[in-house]
Amino acid sequence: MAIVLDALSWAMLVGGALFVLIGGIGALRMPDFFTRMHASSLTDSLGPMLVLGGLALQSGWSLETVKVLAILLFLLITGPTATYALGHAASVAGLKGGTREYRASDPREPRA
Amino acid sequence: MSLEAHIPALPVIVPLLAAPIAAYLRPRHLAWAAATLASIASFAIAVLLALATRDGSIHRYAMGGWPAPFGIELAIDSLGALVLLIITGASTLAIIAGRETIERDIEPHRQPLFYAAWLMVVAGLAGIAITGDAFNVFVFMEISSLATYVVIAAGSDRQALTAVFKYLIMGTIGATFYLIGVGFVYMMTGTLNFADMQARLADIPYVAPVHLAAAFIIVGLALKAAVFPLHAWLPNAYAHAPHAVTAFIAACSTKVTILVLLRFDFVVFMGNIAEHATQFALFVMPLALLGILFGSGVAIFETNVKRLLGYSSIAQLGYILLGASFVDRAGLLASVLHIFNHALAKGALFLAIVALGHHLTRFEIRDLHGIGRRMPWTLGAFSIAALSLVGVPGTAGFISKWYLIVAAFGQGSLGLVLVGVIVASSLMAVVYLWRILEPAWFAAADPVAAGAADDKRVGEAPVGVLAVVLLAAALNVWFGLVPAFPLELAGHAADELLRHVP
Amino acid sequence: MIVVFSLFLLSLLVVTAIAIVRSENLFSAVMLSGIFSLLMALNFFILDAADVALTEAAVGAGVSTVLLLGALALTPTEERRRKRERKVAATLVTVTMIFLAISYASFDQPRIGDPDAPVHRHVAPWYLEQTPELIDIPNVVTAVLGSFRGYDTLGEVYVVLTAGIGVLFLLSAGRPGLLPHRREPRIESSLKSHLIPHVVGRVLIPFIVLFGLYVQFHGEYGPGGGFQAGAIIAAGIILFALLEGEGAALKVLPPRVLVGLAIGGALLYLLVGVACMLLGGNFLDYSVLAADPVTGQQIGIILIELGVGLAVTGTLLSIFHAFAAREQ
Amino acid sequence: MEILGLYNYWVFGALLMIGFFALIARQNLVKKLLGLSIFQSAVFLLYISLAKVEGGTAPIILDPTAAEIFSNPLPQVLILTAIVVGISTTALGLAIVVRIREAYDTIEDDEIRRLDRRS
Repeated sequence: MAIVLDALSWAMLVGGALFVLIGGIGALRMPDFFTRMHASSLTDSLGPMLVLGGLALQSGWSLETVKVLAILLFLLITGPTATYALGHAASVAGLKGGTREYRASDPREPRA
Repeated sequence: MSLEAHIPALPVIVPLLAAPIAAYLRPRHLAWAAATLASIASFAIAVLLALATRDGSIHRYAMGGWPAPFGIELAIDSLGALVLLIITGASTLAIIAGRETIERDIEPHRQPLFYAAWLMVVAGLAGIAITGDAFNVFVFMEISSLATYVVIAAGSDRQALTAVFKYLIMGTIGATFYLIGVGFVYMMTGTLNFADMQARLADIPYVAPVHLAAAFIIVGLALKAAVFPLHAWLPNAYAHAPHAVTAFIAACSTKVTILVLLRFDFVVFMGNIAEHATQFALFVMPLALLGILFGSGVAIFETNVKRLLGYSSIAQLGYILLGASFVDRAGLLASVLHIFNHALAKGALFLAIVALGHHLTRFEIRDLHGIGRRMPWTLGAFSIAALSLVGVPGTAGFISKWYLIVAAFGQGSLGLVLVGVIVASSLMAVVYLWRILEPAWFAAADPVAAGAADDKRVGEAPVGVLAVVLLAAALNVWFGLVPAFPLELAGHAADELLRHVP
Repeated sequence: MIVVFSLFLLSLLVVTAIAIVRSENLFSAVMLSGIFSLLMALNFFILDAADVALTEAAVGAGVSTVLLLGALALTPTEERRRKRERKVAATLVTVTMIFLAISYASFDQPRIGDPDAPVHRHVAPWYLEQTPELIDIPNVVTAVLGSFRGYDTLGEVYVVLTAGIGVLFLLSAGRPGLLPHRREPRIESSLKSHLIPHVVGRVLIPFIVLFGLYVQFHGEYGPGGGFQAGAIIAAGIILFALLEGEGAALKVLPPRVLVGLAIGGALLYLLVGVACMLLGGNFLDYSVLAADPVTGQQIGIILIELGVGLAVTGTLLSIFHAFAAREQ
Repeated sequence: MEILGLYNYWVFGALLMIGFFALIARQNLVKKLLGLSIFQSAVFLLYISLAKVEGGTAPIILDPTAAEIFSNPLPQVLILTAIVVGISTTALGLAIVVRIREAYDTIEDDEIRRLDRRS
């Protein structure tokens, strides 16, 4: 039983790390703002879920597990909110999806 | 425990207690009154401490009751007491003399904050002067620096802001360099207490980190003390600060840093780094000489009176360092004495500027033309302080220059050159001060330049201000005729600094 | 394994620092400096400095970023490009030389983690041995901070207070009051109309403040204390101000109350010290506060940490409002 | 491995000099302040590195009788102070920058100097 749990938790840890990595690569390689955001949302949803789940399995039923779950809950609330706020701000600022150009020529915007 | 035992801690506690209260006091005159009272109280404590250290004793106080290398210890020797006296005295005189000009130049609702910041400067500088802990110096250095930036930024023209930004950058680099140096010494000794560092640095196997520490500390403190060639921030900061602030900080803030520099070099490094005395002399003496000549030279061509006096301060710091660079008793005595006497002279000059500032808005030399006819007492005080700055016999400035020249002759063949530089720069001081005084006494007022000259009623500054200015000038004469008290303190300070030098 | 990890994190610090210096857009530079602070906090954590890591994360990545953004709202956000940069070559030579000097001296320095280094043989062991006996709280950092070197911490509180007074002084120039709060500032509309951030933010604020209080009062047992708590609570209230508008936040905590908190906190600390003097001990010698010296120390530390927390919260919020209230 | 024990010192040196470079060579005042905070962070890293003991843990003694190794609490306390000093300096610097921008309408050092020379 212990071995199964250990294997499962390591699989989750490695998987989570992989998703974070993919998210990072995606944020660098995707062509425009919205697709980049789409890629990077992996790093704050699936990635931490798997990593923290793996950690919870490692620590068994203890205070640590509760803390880990609290962190997970927090991340699951704040991550999507931040993504939403970012996307909304971008669309309000006049950023158009699918192209590399901006409708508004606001010099503040980073070049895609 | 009686109150007496707590006196060493009070010079910091009193202004720290008064500062937040002053920030919250309304109306603003109450804030001024609180700041003035706290200043006077600190001055009284400083006088007590100076009297107590007259016999060369060191007064220690364990903060929190924890013994020395574990807790923070205050250690007040005669050098600390002397500098404390300068800080609190300058603060008291400047805050009394500066009330009207501050009232005029700073909006009413901001004045309580200004006075709170002023008291923070007092507390920070006093904290540096009396502590025996290297990191504690950093903390109080930051209190005084941040508060100094605030009071300088109160200056009414926009150049005050750029001057203060430059000062902030330079000052923070200096403080951080100091912190790095302390970190390296701590790395090699495991302690932060000056006395303990001195004892433990003797038996460490490696010297490269200690050399690096010495370099960082000397450069950092030199930056904060505006030692040539790291003086760039000083002239503009002095020129654009409110007059009262200039009178206060010009008298004391760079000197406090010099005190830390002397402590670190003489107490911690000299006894432990082989040849450090020679290195110190070789490094500091040329800088001191160049600083003297550069400061005086630039002052001769400067047209703004406040900036001119700022450059003169750079030259005078050169004298202080020159004395220290001899690494002997005579030199250090002259150096410490000059800390005191220069504070007297420069403080009095800038206090006179505060008084002149009641009627003048700008301080180009031509704005002062003919001012002697309308404000003879103020300009008289200015002239006496100027004589003291030059070092005319009968004034305080003469005493320290005399001791400096005597010490220089003790340097063998080099001595003649040094004396030559001192005399030459005194003559340069005559030139740049004469450029101010001659037209101020004798020229007719320049109708275009004088901002307030069209007002026919222009006369002396208010009586209170004038009294303070005259008192400062009188002190220059008094300590020129009866120099026993500062001499005694400076003698003990020199002995104490040299105690660990092999 | 942990060595490789820490080397990687340290190298990332250098990369981020270079990116900050090179970036021309100040917004991205500020964001990068927030990342820099978080990386720094991670490094501190690996180096066993939990308290410092918490402070760096709360102050460096949180409050500092908010202040920088507040200032950027009032200044240009693009660094001007020049054809010919001044001083670059000379500066590069200078910094390389100093870097080489530091590296040269490093070979004579104790290796990181060497238990025989002088720092671990003198003074520090005394703190570790005596804290359970003299003060009897688990967190030695809090014991040193609050009691053994309490005078430094007092100075630190006054540094914060000085900065607060300075910012209020500078930013109240040319306007009637210290912090005018009638006007509805421009930040008002930015988040109020956004439903999701608004709702989520409102849910989070009580937890942030609760966590701040936990950090405040748990500082004797775990990482934490007044500074961290003050920064966290201030962050929670700043979030409230962003969600509900400056005006609403200032209605809950008016400027005079904030300044009062800052001043009151600093005074509380100082007066604890003075009370020790009146009760017959040295300044800040908490042993005299109770019949039993150990209890006295604990009471003293709790009181001064409270003072620190109040002063930091009040000052940081005052600074934030001062920036937000300054119109362009 | 011996050499790796010095890596922290080199990173300290590198960060210090990157910050210093930004302070001297960059003209934008906000950039200078960012450089200043990197410069100060380098010192934090130096002190905290000193505090580390091989195999140690954070200095929180939950059980005084257990034989544990603790890292050095003193540098950590000093750096707690220094971090707060750093943010205070940054805040004050930013306030000055805001005022400079209002008075000069620019935050580039060379332009400000040009404006000053003209007046």
